[in-house]
Amino acid sequence: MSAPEQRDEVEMLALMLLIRRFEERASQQYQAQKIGGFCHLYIGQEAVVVGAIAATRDDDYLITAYRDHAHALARGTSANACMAELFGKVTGCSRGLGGSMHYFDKARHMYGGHAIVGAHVPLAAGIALASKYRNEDRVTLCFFGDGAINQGAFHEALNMAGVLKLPVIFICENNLFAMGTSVERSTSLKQIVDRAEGYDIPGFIADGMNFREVRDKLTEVVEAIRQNSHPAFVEIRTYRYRGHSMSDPASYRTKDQLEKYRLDDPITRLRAQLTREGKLSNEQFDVMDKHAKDTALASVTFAEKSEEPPIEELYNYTYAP
Amino acid sequence: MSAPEQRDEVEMLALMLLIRRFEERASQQYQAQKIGGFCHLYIGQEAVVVGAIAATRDDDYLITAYRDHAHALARGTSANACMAELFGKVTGCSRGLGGSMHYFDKARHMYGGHAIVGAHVPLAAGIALASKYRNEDRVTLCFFGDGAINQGAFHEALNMAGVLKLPVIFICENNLFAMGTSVERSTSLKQIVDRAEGYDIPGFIADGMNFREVRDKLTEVVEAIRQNSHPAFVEIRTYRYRGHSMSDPASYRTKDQLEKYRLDDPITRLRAQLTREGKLSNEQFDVMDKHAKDTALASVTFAEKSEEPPIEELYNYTYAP
Amino acid sequence: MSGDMREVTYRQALNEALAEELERDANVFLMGEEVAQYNGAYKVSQGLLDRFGPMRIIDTPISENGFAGMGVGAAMVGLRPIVEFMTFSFSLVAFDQVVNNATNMLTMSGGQFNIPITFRGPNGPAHQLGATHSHATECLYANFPGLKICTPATPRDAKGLLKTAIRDNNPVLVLESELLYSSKGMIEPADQELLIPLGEAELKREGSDVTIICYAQTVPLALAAAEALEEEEISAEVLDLRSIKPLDLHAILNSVAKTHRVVVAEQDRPYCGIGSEICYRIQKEIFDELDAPIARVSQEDVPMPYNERLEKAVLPSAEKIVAAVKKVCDA
Amino acid sequence: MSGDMREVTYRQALNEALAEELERDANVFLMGEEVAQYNGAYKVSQGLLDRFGPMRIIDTPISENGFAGMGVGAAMVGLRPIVEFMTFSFSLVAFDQVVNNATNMLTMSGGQFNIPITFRGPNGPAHQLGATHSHATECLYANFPGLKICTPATPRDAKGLLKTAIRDNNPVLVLESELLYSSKGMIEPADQELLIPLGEAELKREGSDVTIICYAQTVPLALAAAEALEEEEISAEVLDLRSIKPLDLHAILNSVAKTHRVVVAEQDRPYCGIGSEICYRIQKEIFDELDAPIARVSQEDVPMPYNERLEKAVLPSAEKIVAAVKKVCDA
Ligand SMILES: Cc1ncc(C[n+]2csc(CCOP(=O)(O)OP(=O)(O)O)c2C)c(N)n1
Ligand SMILES: Cc1ncc(C[n+]2csc(CCOP(=O)(O)OP(=O)(O)O)c2C)c(N)n1
Ligand SMILES: [Mg+2]
Ligand SMILES: [Mg+2]
Repeated sequence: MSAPEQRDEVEMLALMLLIRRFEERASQQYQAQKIGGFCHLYIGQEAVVVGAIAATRDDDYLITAYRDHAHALARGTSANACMAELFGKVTGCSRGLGGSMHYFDKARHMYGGHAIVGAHVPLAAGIALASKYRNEDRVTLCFFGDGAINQGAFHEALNMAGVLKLPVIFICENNLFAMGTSVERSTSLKQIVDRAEGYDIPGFIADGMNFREVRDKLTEVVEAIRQNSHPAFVEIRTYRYRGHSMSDPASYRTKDQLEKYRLDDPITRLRAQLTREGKLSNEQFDVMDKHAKDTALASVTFAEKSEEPPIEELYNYTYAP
Repeated sequence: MSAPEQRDEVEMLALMLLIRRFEERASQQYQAQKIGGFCHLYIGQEAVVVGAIAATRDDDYLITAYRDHAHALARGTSANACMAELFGKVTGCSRGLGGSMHYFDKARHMYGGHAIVGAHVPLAAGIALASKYRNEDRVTLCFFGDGAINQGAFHEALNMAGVLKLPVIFICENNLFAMGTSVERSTSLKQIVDRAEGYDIPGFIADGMNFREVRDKLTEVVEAIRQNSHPAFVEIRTYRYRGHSMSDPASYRTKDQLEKYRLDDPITRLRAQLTREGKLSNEQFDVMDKHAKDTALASVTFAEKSEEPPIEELYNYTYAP
Repeated sequence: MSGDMREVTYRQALNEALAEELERDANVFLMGEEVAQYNGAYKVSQGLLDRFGPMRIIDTPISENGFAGMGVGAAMVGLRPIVEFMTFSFSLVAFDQVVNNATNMLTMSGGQFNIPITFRGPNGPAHQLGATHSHATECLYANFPGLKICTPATPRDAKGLLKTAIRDNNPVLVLESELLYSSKGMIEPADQELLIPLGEAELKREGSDVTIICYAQTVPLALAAAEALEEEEISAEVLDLRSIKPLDLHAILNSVAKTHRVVVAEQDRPYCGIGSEICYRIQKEIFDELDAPIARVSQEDVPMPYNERLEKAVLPSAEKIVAAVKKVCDA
Repeated sequence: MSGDMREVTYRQALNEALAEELERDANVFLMGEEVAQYNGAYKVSQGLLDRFGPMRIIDTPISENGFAGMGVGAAMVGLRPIVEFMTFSFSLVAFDQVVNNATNMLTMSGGQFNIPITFRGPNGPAHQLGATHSHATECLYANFPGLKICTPATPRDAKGLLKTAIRDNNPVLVLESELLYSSKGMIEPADQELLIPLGEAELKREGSDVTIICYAQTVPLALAAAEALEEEEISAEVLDLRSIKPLDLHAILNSVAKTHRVVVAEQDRPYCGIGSEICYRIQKEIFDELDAPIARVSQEDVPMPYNERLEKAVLPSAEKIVAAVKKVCDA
C-alpha cells in the first residue's frame, strides 16, 4: 500500500531533523527568556506528523493542539515564521498574537494550534464537513493527545463525524502521559484505539517511533477515505523526551522509560534504514543536519531582528471587516 | 439470579398502574392548562423504572432526566406531592419551585429530575463516588435517554466512573427517539450498548417492555456491583406512547410502530403473566386499577386545594444558611 | 420603500431571512437539533429541508458543544454556518466553543481566520420552564470581544438583523425570543431586500420626560409602560437597542441628553447585566446631564422558580417599568 | 491576636487552608487535574496526597465538566468537595455544571439539596498565555444567583477566605491569582484559626480624595498607584473587595461618601464587567455624593494577544490607575 505520489524519504528525514533542531533552539531561547508563555516541545514525536505528511496531499487540512511547532514546520511554514511567533514578532506565523500554542498558516492549510484540550476536535469535524459540502476529496488530519480523549468535545465530534461520514482522521498521539497523568490513570480502556468502537469508527494502531509504519498505515486509511468518505481513528504510540512544557521536570516517569524510547529514536531509525538501503550516506546526513541546525539558528536571528506587532494593531484583530 | 429480598410482583404491577393513571391525569390537567411549562410523559416505559426498583434497595440512589414523574412515584413519593408539583404548589415534592422536570425527594433518595440533557450523568458519578468514599454498598441508578449519550457530560462521567470503579449503573432508556430524531440519525453505533466498550464498562441489554427481564437483568448487575464496586451500562429498549412532550404531535413516527409497541404493553404483559400463574385475579386487578385511578384523581384535588409557595419565599432558596 | 408593507409573524420573518440567505449564498447552511425533519422545535426552519435538502439543513445529535465547534470549523474554511441553539440556555454547554473558538480565532491566527458564523435561537425566560431553561445570556456573551450580539423585538427587526448577521464576517449571536415568535408586525414586501445594520438602536417611541432603554422581550413591556405613563402625563421615550454589541451609545446619549432620566428595562439578571454596563457608559459620557440616578428593571437575582406567581415576581413587567419611571421622575 | 504573625506565600497560605480543612472534616476532599501525584500544577496541593491519601486527594482526567459535575453530585450526598480548576479559563468547558447544577439545585429541589462545594484555582490573565488561557471569569459567574465568589489578594485573605468557603453550605468560587502565588505576606500563627467572612471588603489603605476599588490582581496595582499618587498629593483610599458576591456595598458606600470620587480597578474585561455593576450600585444609592463620573480601569475589549507589549497594553496597570485617578480628581 503506497500513496500515489509518495514523498521522498530523505526529504522526510530532513523535515524530522529540522523539527528537532528548531525545537532545540526554541528550548534554548526559552531558557534565555526570549520566549514567553507556555512552550511544549515535540521532540521524540517527529515521526508522527512527518509520517502523516508523507501520506497526504498538500491540500489536505491539518489541525492540532498546542504542541504544534512540528505540525506547522511539517506543513512547510518557515522556521523563521515559527521562531518569530515564539518571540511574539509581527513576522510570526500568527503575527505574534498567537504564540507557541497558536501557530496558524492558512495558505498551507495549517488550521492551528489550539490550546483548550479537546476543543479543536469539533473544529476538525467542521473542516471535514466543509470538504464534504463542497464535494472535495480532501482529508482532514486532526491530531490530539491521549489526554484529549476524555473531553466531551472529543466525544461529540467523533459521534457526529460518524453519523455524517466525514472525511477526517482522528490521530491520537499517545505519548503515554497527559502532563503528569499516565493513560492508565486517566482513561478507562484497555487500549486507546478501543474507544473508536464506541462510535463505530474504524480504528488503527501505529508505532509512532517508526516513520514508515506511520506513513504506510495512514496512506491506507487516507486512500480508503478518499474513495468513500468516512472518519477513522488512529492511535499512534509515541513518546516525548522532554517534560510536558518547559517548566515540567517530568519526575513522574522513570529514567529507564525515557532511555528505552531514546534508543528507539525515530530519526535514528529512519536514518539507519536509509543508510542500510544505500539511499543516504553519512556525509549526506551530516549536510542535512547542518542545514537543519543552520536554519534553526538563522530563525533566531530573524526573530530577534523582526519588529513587534505595532501597538496600533491592538484593535485590528477583534473583528473582521 | 434473584435479589435477596425481591419485591412482590403484584405490588410492582400496582406501581406501574399508579404511574400510568397518574400521568393520564397529568396529561388531562395539562390540557386544561392547570399545569405550566414542559411536561414529558413516561407512558409505555413503566417497566423500566419499576423493574429497576424491584432490583434494588430503598437506600440505593436514583437520579434521572426530565421524564421523571415515574421515577419519583416508583421511589414512593406520593401522587399528591407529585401532582402538586405540577400545579406549582408548595405541597409539591419540590415545593412548586421545580415543576415537572425537577422532581426531588431527598428522604427517598430520589436525586432529581434534571432538565439539561446529559448533565445529570456526572452527578450520578459523584453520588456513587460518595458511596465509595463512605465505604457503603449503595448503588446509584442513573437513568437517561438515548439522546443523552451524545453529550460530552455523559462521556466524561462514564470514563471517570470506569477509572474510579464507581458503583453506578448507567441505564439508557432507549425509546428510539430523542424528540423527533431517531437513534440511527443521531448516533454512530450499531447498537447503543456498544458505547460501553469505549469505556471498558460491562454492557447489558434488556427488553424494557418486559418487567421481569428488566428486574432480573438489573438484579444480576446490582449484585455484581455490591460485591465488587464498578460501573455498568444497561441499554433498556422501550417506547413512549405519547409525543416527546405535551406539545409534540410525534408525526415523525408511524402508527404501525406505535401500535406494535402498544400490543407489547408492559402492564398488560405482567398482568397476563401473573394471571396465568394464578397470582392475580381479574377482580384483584380491577381493584388495583381503581385504586390507582382514585389516587391519581385525589392528587388533583389535593393539588388544587394546596397553597402556592408564599411570595415571601422568593429569596429563601437562593442560598442555604 | 416601494410596494405594500405586510403583516407577518416574528417566526415567519426569521424563516424568510433564512430562506433568502440560503438562496442567495451557497455557502450558507443551517445546522442544529430538529431543524430539518422536524422543521424546528419552534418551527422557525419550517419548509427549509424540503427546499434546500439535507446537505444544507442539517439535523444534529444533542451535542451543542460539538456542533457549535463544527460550525466554527466549517467557517474557517469559508462556509457561513447558521447554528441554531434550541434555546440559548443550551448554549451554556457549548460555551467554550462560542467564547473561545468563535471569538478568538481571528486574533490568535494573526488575522488569518475570521469566523463568519451565526448562532441563533430563542434566549431569555419563556414561561415556567424553570431555572436551567430560562437563562438570558446576553450579558454573559457581551463580555467577549469578537462577538456581535443582536436582540430583535419585532418581525421587521428579526428579519433585517438576521440577514445582516448571516452576511457579517464575524460570529454574531441572534438572540430571539420564544415569547415573541407568534407576535405580528409590519414588514417590507418579500421581494424587497431588508437589511438592518448591527449596532443601530431604534426609537420605538418618542418622548421627553424619561428614556426607557430596552431590547427583545422588554420592548413590548416598555411600550406598554409608556402608554400607561401617558395617562399620568409622563412622556416616555422608548429606545430599542436592537444590538447589544456593538452598542449604539450615540443613540443612547442623544436620548438621555433630551430626557435627562433613564430607566433600563432588561430581561437578564441584574448582577453584571446589560443595564450595569449601560449605566456606566451613560454616567461616564454625560454625567452632568443626569437629573436622577439611572434605574433598572431586570430579573430578581434568584434562580428562576417554576411556580407562575413567583416567576412573575422575578421577571420584568410593564408595571415594574412604570413604577421605576415614576420613581426616577420623582427624584 | 495571640502568637507571632509570620510571613508565608500566597501559595503556602492556600495549602495550609486546604490541609486544615481536610484535617478538620472528613467530608472534605480535593479533586482536580494533577492535584495528587503531581502535587498541583501550581503546587498549591503540595504534600496533600501523602498526608491524606488517594481517596481524599483525587487526580482526574482532563474532563472539567465531568469532574465539576461529580463534585456537585458528591455534594448532594453531603460531602464537601473542593474542585480545583487548573485555571478558571478551563472552567469555561465546565460552565454548565457550575452555573446550572451547582447553583440551581437548592431552588429546583425546593430547598432539599444545598451544594456545599468549593471551586478554586487561578483566575485572570497571567503572562503571555494568549486569548483562551487568560480569561477573568468573575463577571460571568457573578451573574448567577446561588454562587458566592471571593478573590483573595494577600496570603492572609487567601487562607481565611478559602477556609470559610470550604465551610460554607453553598457553592463558592475561590478565584486565586497565578501571578500572586509566590507573593508574600504576614499571617496569623499556624495554630490559630483564621476565617475571613465572605462579603466583607477590607480597606487596604486609607485616603481622603478618591476611592480605588479593587480586588485580586488589581490590589497590588492599586496600592502601587496610591503610593505614586501620594507624591502628587492625592490621597487615595484602597478598598479591596475580597468578595465579589456577596458584594460589600456598605463598605463601598462608606468610602465613597468620604471621598466622593471613585476609580474601579478590575482585572476583567469591560463590557458587563465587575466595574459596571459597582458603578450602577453606587450611583443608585448615593448619586448625589459623586463629584465626578466613576472611572474604570479594566482590560481593553480585545482577545488577549500573546505579544508581551500588546498584552501589557490590554491589562490594567498602576500607571493606568494613576491616570484614571488624576482624571477623576480633575473633573
Ligand atoms: C480544557 C483544558 N484543561 C486543561 C488544560 C491544561 N493542559 C494543557 S495540556 C494538558 C495535558 C494534555 O495531554 P495530552 O492530551 O496527552 O497531550 P500531550 O501534552 O501529551 O501532547 C493539560 C491538562 C487545557 N489546556 N485545557
Ligand atoms: C443540553 C440540552 N439540549 C437540548 C435540550 C432539549 N431537549 C430536551 S429533551 C430532548 C430529547 C432527549 O431525548 P432522549 O435523551 O432520548 O430522552 P427521551 O426524551 O426520549 O426520554 C431535547 C433535545 C435539553 N434539554 N438540553
Ligand atoms: Mg499525552
Ligand atoms: Mg429517547
